[in-house]
Amino acid sequence: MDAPALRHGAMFDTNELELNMGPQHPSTHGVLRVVLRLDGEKVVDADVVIGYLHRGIEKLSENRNYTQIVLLTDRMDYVAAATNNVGYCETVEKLMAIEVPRRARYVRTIVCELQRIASHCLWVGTHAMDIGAMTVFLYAFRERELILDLFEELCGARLTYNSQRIGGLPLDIPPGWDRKVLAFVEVMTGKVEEYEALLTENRIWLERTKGVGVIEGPEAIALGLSGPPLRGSGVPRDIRKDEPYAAYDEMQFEVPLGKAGDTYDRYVVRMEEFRQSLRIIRQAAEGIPEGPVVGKVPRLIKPPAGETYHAIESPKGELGYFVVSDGKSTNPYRFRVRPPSFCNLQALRRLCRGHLVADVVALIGSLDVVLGEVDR
Amino acid sequence: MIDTFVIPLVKILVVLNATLVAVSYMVLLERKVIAWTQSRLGPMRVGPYGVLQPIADAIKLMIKEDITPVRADRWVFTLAPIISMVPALIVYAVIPFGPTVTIFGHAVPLYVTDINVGLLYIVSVASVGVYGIILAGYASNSKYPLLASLRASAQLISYEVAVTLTLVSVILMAGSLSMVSIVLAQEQARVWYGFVQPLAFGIFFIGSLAETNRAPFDMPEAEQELTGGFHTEYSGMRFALFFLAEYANMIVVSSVATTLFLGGWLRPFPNVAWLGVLDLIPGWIWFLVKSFVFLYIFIWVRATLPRYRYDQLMRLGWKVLIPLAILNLVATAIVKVWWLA
Amino acid sequence: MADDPRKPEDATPHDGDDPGPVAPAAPAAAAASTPPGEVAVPGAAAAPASPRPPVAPKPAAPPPAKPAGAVAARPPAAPKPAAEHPPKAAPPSGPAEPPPPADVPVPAFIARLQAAKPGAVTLVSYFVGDWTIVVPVDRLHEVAQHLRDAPEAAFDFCSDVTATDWPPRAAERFDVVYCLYSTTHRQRIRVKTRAGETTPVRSVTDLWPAANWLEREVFDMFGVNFTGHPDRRRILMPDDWQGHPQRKDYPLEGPGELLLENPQEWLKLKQTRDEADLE
Amino acid sequence: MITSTHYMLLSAALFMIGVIGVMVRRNIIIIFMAIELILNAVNINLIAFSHALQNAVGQVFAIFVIAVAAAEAAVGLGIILAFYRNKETLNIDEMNLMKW
Amino acid sequence: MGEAIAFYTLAAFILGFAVLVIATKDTVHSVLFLVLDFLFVAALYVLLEAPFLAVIQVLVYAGGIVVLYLFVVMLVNLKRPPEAHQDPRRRTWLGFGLSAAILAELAAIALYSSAGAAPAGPAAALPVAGNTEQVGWLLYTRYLIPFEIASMLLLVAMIGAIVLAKREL
Repeated sequence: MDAPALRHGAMFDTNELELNMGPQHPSTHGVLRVVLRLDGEKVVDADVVIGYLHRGIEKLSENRNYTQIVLLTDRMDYVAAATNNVGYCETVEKLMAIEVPRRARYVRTIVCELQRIASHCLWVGTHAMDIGAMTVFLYAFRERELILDLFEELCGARLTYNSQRIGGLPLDIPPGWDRKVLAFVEVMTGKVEEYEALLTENRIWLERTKGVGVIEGPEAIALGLSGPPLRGSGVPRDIRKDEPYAAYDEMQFEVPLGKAGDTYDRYVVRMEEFRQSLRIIRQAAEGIPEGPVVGKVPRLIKPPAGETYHAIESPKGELGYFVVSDGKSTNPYRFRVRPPSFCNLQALRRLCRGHLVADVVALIGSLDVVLGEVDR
Repeated sequence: MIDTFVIPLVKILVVLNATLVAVSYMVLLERKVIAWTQSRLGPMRVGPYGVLQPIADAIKLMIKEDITPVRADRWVFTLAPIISMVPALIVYAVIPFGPTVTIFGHAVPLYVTDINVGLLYIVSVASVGVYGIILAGYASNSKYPLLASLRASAQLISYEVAVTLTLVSVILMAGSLSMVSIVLAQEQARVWYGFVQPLAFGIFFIGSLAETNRAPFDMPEAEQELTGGFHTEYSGMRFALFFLAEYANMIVVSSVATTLFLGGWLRPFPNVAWLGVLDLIPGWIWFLVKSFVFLYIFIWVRATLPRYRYDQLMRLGWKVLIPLAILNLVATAIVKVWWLA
Repeated sequence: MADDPRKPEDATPHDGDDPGPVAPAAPAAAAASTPPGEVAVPGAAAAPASPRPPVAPKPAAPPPAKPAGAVAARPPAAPKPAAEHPPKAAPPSGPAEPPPPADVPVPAFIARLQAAKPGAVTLVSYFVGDWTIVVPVDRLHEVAQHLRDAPEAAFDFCSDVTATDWPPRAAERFDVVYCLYSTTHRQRIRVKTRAGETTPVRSVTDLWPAANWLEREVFDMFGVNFTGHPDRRRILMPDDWQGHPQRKDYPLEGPGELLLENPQEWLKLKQTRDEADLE
Repeated sequence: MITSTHYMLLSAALFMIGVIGVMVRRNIIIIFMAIELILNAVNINLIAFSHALQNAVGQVFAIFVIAVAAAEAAVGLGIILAFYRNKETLNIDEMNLMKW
Repeated sequence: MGEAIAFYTLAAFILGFAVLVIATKDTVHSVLFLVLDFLFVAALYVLLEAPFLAVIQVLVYAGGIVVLYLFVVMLVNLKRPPEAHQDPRRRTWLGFGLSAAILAELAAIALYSSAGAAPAGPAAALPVAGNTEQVGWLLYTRYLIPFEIASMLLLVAMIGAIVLAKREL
């Protein structure tokens, strides 16, 4: 038996091991499959496979009229459904140049910020759970329940809200709803301190997140990151400030920025966003004006021929809608959604090179992706 | 006749059954305590306040189908849980629950036996426990459990070194290996070694957390990364054995810690005279209270702390705990020699 | 009352005398794959992964004298055994790109771009506040490079890459749309280019890595032929999927009724096609 | 009555089994284990005579034997790993090259 | 009487497992038998009133060295057993023959030496009682130098093992 070719340095059984993470995996937040090529414990390459939750929302919407599409947008980012509704309705209002009354814009701001808090609650719960801290998950979901109750009162549903209409709101807010929102804000401010007490100075948490998945500003922009992952790298990009929509131009709030662009900074940015959202909600709920909640909208919505792209700041990042209308039919000719999770997830391959398997789990958590939005 | 055969037999029976009951109720205690920290109730359905839950779990695991993966090494597959459970139980032979007590005229020492290599006996039996994990990973004949079992055993062995070094510094203080004489030395010195050797106590606590694969060091069973760790392929009674072995080890570690650092059956603050009233409570109750406190901290740590990554865990073991333990040992030796001179 | 989506407003009842030649003569490969008794639906024909040459004869060109409003040569909507589909209204032949009104000044970077690259910008359009420029396919990469690097443009954030399908414009069927944003100047622009099913469109992934997945999705959904893309695979649909779902002529129900009615036969058929590929 | 000759015979038998193992088997790991058996046989003898002569010197040397066995096992297994890395086999007959 | 029964059962187990160690085909099973063998040897030491050695045997041998073997066996999970191919030059009978010769020689030494050798007198009484204490006392007084040499040996072995097994230093 001749000696096999002397493979210099090739370890006996740790040539590149391929590990399939998902699509059925506890920490991939939905049906996401990551094919990891490992050299020993280090990740050499991570090929992200998506498409398991593709329902063809864009193709479906070309066969529905403008009012029915609001339902479809609920099912994309099901963690922050109301934000999708607001985004879509604003795009069509921009297309038809409809002026939305101030009261509706205030309610929309409150709804968007409540959704941001609910989404961040779910994020901090699952992210901490992936890294081992079980308790934060329960606390975060206790608070999220409060928000779901508020939405149940506003639009009767807890997950798929269908909370907006083109031109404003379907119904005025129930009496006393804004006082309930203010009560929620009082409760929530204390609770954010609770999460931070458990995690922010926790040595093990720091060791698991500091320096993991570092990405600088320019590269983050080039990779198309948006929202907290982009601001975690220090890029001051927030559509609520740059291209204010709803009633954000009348709100005072800061945009938290990270420094090193690692998982810890993304964590700190989102925790700070909790507080900023509460601040916005307090201002909006206190200053909500009287007046109608629906603008002048023709009974049959048929936008003029033309196309537009309108983006809003969803909890995950820049959520953009590109609607093309042919001016003749009540269905959009082309309906395209730019999902933030889709572009943020693309960075996973670059981020987890050279890290360990345990870090990949932390990175997926820190990018905060929702597969309903990625696959559409 | 009675003293030589009947009493030891009764003691053995009592200790074994008490341990098995304690282990199953440890499971319930853990679920309840973690539930309370997470502002929820924990198991409430079986029996009043979920008290009968362990029995329900035991029955469930017994009834469940016991699957052996195809082409798995059948013998080794069955042997592994037994190997991991047995050491945890036989360690109780040397743990002193209380001083010698006279019942119905017979002097009954409240420990099964007292051999003069007591502490070494515990450490060596614990080191044999590693086989259970390695063989479980090997016998399940699939990639993930193999990886998980290698990592788990590497973690166990490296933390065993740190724990043994802390035990040596306690032996240095007590001057003997036998557990009973260690407690007597603490009684005679009228101080708990936990106060005299705080560093050793801390290292022992962290090391024992890692040794029992718990809390921040539960890498091997980390469901999030490798799917389920070394007992993925186990189900039914065999899985129950593994599950109970982990809790039995936890109780073993806490009773050893109580004996070495918290003064066994001594009442708190033995040096404070006017606390004499505490003596009314018999010694073994003190022992149980102290180990319960230690167990409670185990569970509390699990509820709050996130998990270390595997390389950080090994780095902490080798580069932090072992040097500190050696330092502590040398310091104790110097103090002892200087004290004697 | 919300209008029933299926019955468009001014649909003249379909009188069956469909002027456009139905395309029965699908190529041999398609025939082998076309389940017997099922009229080949061109979009679902066995288009191998690589963009096949336009084998299925399209209606050559819309008859020159398109009667105003009359049903033009719409795509051969083959009569479906399922519920009879009333023909959709005549699809518009191209996007509405209104020229910029006089009072709105052309932004500096567009003027500078037109100066720097004469003839690169064929059309500038302004609608509800969005600026759009149309660029020929071969000069797309050059314009994109300029927009990213020019200091006054500095479009460093590629928001979105998508496409719109205008079947009547057979040769330049797709409108590939690049939505760019500049994080420094906080301004947006949409660069559009016309491309047919096979015209090579140079990928901009080297300029913006963000475009990698976005272009993969456009390729997956429309079949636009991106060249120079690092790994051009399908992203949402299964790798061996036939056809490009978001094309207008791709039926909403998917690859035809065979899969829904008797999946076994569809599977058998798929096996035969896989074996055919293997040899 | 169990005298030290009984123990000597036991350790001799164990020693024999070890030698047979070394000579007959080809798998190098089994050979290493056989060597461990031989060392154990030596230990039994040491401790048997230490017990017979009521002198703890035998046990001290038994500890040294265990220390040496540990060192030998560590380095030996290191060599086995290095060898397996290049030759993909553990058959002792193929270890006939001094340098590969 | 009890001691004889204990001795013979332990001896039977030890020899039985030793034979199994070198006889089984599956390497992991032979490692397991080795562990059991060492545990019974430890029991034998308890019989010989050497509890310290028994515990050291379990701790170092069974808990340490054999775990190393198990690690190597698992890491090297052999696809095909090494004995698969017969090497003509290898003759097992030569092995048995040599072992028989060694046995004969051992028997000879046992017969002659026991007659003449005068057992050495009992050692000087040590100031400490108890097995562990005596071993400790001797180890750190009369046999200090060999103790230091042994620790040096272990250090060298540790470094050697690391250098051999580590891929890139």
